[in-house]
Amino acid sequence: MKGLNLALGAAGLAAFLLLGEAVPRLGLVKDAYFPPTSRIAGALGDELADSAFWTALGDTLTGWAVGLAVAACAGVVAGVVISVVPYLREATASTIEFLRPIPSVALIPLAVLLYGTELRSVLLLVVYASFWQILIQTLYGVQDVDPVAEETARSYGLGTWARIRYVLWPTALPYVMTGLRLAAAVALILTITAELVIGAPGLGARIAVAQTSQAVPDMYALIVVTGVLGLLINVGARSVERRALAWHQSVRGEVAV
Amino acid sequence: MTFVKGQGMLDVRGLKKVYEGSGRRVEAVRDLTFTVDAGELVCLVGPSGCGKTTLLKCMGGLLTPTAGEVLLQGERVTGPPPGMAFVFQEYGRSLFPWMRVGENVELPLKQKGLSRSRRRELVADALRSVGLADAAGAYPWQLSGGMQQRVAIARALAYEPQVLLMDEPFAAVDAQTRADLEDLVRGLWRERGITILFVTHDIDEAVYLGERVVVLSASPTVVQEQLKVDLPDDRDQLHTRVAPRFAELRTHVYEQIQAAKRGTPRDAPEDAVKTDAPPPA
Amino acid sequence: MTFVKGQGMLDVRGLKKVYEGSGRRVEAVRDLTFTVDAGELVCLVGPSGCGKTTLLKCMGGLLTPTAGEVLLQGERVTGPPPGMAFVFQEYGRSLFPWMRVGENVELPLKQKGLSRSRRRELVADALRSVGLADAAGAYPWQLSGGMQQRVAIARALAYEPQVLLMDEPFAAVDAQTRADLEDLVRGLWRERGITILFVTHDIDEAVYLGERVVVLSASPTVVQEQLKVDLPDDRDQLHTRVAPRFAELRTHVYEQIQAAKRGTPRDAPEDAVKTDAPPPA
Amino acid sequence: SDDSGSSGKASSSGGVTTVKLGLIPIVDVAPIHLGQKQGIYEKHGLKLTISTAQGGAAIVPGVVSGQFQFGFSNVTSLMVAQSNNVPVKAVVNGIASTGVKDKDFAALMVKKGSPITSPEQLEGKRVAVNTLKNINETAVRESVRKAGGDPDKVKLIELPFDQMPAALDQGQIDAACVVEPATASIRSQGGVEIASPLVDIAPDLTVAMYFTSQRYAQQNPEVVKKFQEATAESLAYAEAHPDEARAVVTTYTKIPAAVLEQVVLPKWPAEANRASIEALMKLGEQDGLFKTTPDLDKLLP
Amino acid sequence: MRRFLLRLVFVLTLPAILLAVWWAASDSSTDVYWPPLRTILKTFPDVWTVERLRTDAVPSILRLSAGYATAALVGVALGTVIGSYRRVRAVCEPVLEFLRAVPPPVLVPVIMLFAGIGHTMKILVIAIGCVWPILLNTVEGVRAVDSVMAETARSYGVTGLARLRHVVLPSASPQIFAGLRQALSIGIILMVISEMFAASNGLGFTVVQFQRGFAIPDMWTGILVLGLLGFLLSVVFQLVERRVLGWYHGLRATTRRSR
Ligand SMILES: Nc1ncnc2c1ncn2[C@@H]1O[C@H](COP(=O)(O)OP(=O)(O)OP(=O)(O)O)[C@@H](O)[C@H]1O
Ligand SMILES: Nc1ncnc2c1ncn2[C@@H]1O[C@H](COP(=O)(O)OP(=O)(O)OP(=O)(O)O)[C@@H](O)[C@H]1O
Ligand SMILES: [Mg+2]
Ligand SMILES: [Mg+2]
Repeated sequence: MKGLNLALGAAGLAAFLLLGEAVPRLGLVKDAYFPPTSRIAGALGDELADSAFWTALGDTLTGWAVGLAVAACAGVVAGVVISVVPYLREATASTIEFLRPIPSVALIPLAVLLYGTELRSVLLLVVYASFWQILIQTLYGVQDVDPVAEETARSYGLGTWARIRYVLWPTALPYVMTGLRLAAAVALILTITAELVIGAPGLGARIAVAQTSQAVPDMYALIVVTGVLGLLINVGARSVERRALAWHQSVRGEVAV
Repeated sequence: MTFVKGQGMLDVRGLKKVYEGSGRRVEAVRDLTFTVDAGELVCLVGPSGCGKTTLLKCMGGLLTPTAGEVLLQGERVTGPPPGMAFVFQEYGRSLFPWMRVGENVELPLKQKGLSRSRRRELVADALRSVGLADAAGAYPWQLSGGMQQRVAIARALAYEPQVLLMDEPFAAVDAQTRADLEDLVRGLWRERGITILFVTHDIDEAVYLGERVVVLSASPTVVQEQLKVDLPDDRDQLHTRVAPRFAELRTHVYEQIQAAKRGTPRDAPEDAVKTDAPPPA
Repeated sequence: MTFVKGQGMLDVRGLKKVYEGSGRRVEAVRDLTFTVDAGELVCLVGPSGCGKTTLLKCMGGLLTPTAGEVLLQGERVTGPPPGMAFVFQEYGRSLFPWMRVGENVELPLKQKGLSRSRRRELVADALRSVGLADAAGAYPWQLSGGMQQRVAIARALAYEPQVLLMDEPFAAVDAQTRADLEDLVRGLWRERGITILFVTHDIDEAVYLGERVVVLSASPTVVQEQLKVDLPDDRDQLHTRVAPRFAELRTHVYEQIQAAKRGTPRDAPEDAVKTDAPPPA
Repeated sequence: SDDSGSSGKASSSGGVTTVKLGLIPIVDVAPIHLGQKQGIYEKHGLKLTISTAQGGAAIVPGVVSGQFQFGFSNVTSLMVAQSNNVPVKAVVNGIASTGVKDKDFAALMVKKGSPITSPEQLEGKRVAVNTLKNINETAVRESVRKAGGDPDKVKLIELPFDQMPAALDQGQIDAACVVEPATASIRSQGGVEIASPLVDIAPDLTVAMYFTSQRYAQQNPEVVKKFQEATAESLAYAEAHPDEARAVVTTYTKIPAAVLEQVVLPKWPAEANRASIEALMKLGEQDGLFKTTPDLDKLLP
Repeated sequence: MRRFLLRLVFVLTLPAILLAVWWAASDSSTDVYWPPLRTILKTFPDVWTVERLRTDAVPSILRLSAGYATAALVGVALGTVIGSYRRVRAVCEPVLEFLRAVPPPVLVPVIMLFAGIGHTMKILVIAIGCVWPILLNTVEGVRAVDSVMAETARSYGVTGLARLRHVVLPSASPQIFAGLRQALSIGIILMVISEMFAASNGLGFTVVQFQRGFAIPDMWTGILVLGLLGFLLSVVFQLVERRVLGWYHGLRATTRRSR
């Protein structure tokens, strides 16, 4: 079962790579601007052999992980608190909706102003962007609690905390999981974008150098690396999800004979 | 009607509940007044949709009445009081799908702060008594409807409540299991002296189980009649059900419900509140 | 046992169903073989958790059997066949909360491609016959449990099926409504000549309604007995239920179920398949 | 707030002052890297920490808030900043145009086979510049104007340098104002240079400079002086050793060696050319770039 | 009326407090990048004239709408397919996850190769960024359709498009709406990013121009406008949601009302 899924996924990826090879080869775009997969693979090989690349990768992953962790904790806690405390949701709604769409690119001068090009300014942007993903999903998730389940918990005298832990949280978990997967990608995107624009060390800064140097295959090789990172992150998130949501319709439906 | 502080365990006084929303206004309960004494087992019957679930939820502090009040030992119920257990009609949705059966039963006990070993014991006992000792490790959605309903009952039993509110708890179980569970409930009630309010559609069950049967009218709901069940305290499935008095009582209740559905109460509800003596069969 | 092409409307042959997953393996149904003739009304009884719902779902093409097969008019059932309606035990979850009651009933008719006016008529008829003419505009979650169950029944009736599978359809409705609905089902059956398979826990109901009662054993499930109900075709709540033959039949079924629960079938199931004559009371 | 710069104060120990620089990873800043490699800064008691950024958006606020001590920016940007009361102070020359027509590091180019051969033909055409309302816009407009065209009729489109070769090749734009290494890239695709816009603004135009914040300049005049001297020396060294300059570029960019050989290096004079900057300012004012007239005396060293 | 006033109080209180704090904290600021709120508000009417709204806000909003609508359509359609078929999901997921992780600023050049530098490119950038939350939530929502409901539909022959329309999509709609909500603000962010490339008008373009041109108070007013735009769109969104998910909110409110 699991092996089959893996094979199917690999097949999908292979088809995608083939497409990448074919498009420039067929002359649909000039290969100088969109190099075929094989040339990107060559550049990727050069990258992998470069120790600076691995340092950059480490920097990026640090920024990503720390940012995501902070955003996830803050988002979940804020989401639950806002839903549970009466009237808080109504009171914060307008502010949340106002702050959420403020583009992180507009915050770049702010981040630099505060922290220069250090990790912290990357973190500021990463946390700001991914926090909302988790918050909104948590809000929707908590709202999804079945009224009968909620009444059951209340009738058995479960206090606020116990209700959160045993009823609210499991109900919201599928939503939070989706939020986490969304946020993981957003955090990665923002880490790289911030590095790219601010110049903090990491993969993004390397992409920026490749871009300004007209080193097209190198640039694509680095983009591929970010894509692969995203892929791996998703695989991790999926396996966590399968374990945490074994009871959920979406997971159990696949186990049943 | 004037309200005086009652002596009962549960006092329902002038209860009224109106649902409003999504373009519908339903007066589910118009004016209900009755008392459940401490240690009493009262059965509640009435036509479908007359407001039994609504009444039970108000008594359990899960719904705020539109008017009137519910008193538990003389104190007004505003939220779910401790020591009260509830078995929901929608058993399927009242079990948490993310917990195994054992955990579902255990959760309220954890909340009560019982020790681990005591909890284990209570859970195992309760599951055994509803015939589900094997199913502790299954998820609720892996069980049949009747089994799910029994899990919900086990959860209430394990909780060791003083007051037990049960909303059609045996609707989905087979006749034999039902008989066993009826005897289990009566047994627990006699043993522990708990107060039980039991909603059912089965008239025989109401008469067999209850010390008193409260018949509700069709919507807009009032108390149609209260009937004392003067059968001996020792009841068993074989003999009690064939006793002539049993037949009289069930026929009376049946007629009352039919009357309730037609909307022509045989006695005025206000009078019926005082009807304690067995009615003419 | 060899399989020959049956003459029945529904043929169940050597049906076996095993659930596996989340660390549990349950053999819900071991080996079931029986036939429902065209235009027959068969009642199915059996202990809670014995696999009635599982059996019905296999017959309705909703579950794939682990072994054996179900034939509908000689053709193997692989998915839900057209012209078959299903009333689910979990009535609350089988109604769509985003549709009003009327829309819930209407949806399958739309699917059938009926005209708007015909649909209106059928919906109104069906809702009226279950006593819910007023509730068409309400959402299912604004209704009481019994009302929800009646909506599910109305949906099946409006569908005008050839074959009707009902899984404890009256579990949540009160005695009076239940009696009315029983008569409604029998009336429709006689009028339209449809084939009905009816799961119930109420033995009286099974005997009152059915032409034949199939008793299932406890898990691992086989057919414990099949019993022909030799009551007159014209039945009514008052007279049929007090007939001596009725009492005999219900006592017999009761004993069978008790035997099933104890796991000691009185007759070997293979023999029972042929038992068509009324058993010794 | 006022003390936001405290966290990034240059630290000095044992007579060596560490300063942070915000640079763009392009050929232009090769002298700094070369000077660092040659130990010129060390000799002047400076230790450089170089951060790269993609543009002024990150460098200017960094310098103003004190996260960096020095940054690299083109002169128009500095003048725009100053006219908006952003307290910047140019300290030393950065790069200058080669001043040789058709042999500059910046060029106005069209695709191979394009009918356009002269800037005035760009009227009604789409021309890409890296940033609107900045030095390259001034330059393109001046080239068109000088060729007798009406610059207002040119449709300027903002596009990053690295996107211009592809956009030009696909016909999404009709001409592009590019700098190295994109210039080399377009040339290798057969693109044709129709003007040298920087040369058109003024001879020997000072294009970019190193700058600091006014506050830092006031508080640390001696560090600024050291930086000026060391940078001037580095510029002179790079100017004198173009091959070494080319070689050092590979250490902080990824420009392929083959391209790098073709790259036209900018001029690295040690002194800024004030006259050219005044010309640039006049043109900028004419094009409405500034809110208030920049005060060159205050801005320039 | 009273409920309306109460809502108004809820909507306004926190923003008012925050604005007051900002005003007080920034009032004596001399830092060019942190202008006093007073200055920003004073600049606001000068910058955001009707003319400017017409030339910048309108094209931006049109592009945003087009991109968002595309993303919603594609996200829900693709999400339904992927969520319904396990095999399809297995094949597509790696590729989608791969694409999802690529940052828009480096993706834009690639998109430009295929879609040029006009409106199509910008709409595409917005759509490509917005589609993920919608897609993911649709996939999860579709996967989580209640088993009893799914079986009911199946047994009544409600299949194919009818099943999709009457069962799968309504059942997944709460989660789909969570995704649509997420996508809305991401759309505004991408609108800004897309206008950093080859644009000559638009809100994002203007804000970035202000930033590059060191017109700092103007830039702050731009940020405020973007926030306001987000707020307005979310109000519209909520109105739509309340209509479409009326049943859902009614159902969930059963407990909330009873508290
Ligand atoms: N959440 C709700 N919103 C609106 N109306 C409701 C709601 N819940 C119940 N009602 C209405 O209130 C009335 C009484 O419902 P209730 O569930 O109390 O009946 P019941 O006596 O328990 O019926 P049953 O025996 O069928 O379970 C019904 O008419 C029902 O439609
Ligand atoms: N989805 C499932 N996964 C695993 N086991 C299941 C599942 N559904 C049912 N079972 C098991 O199969 C057996 C038969 O279940 P089924 O629902 O058919 O019983 P039933 O006869 O309908 O009982 P009831 O009268 O209580 O509704 C039970 O032991 C149950 O635990
Ligand atoms: Mg009820
Ligand atoms: Mg069942």
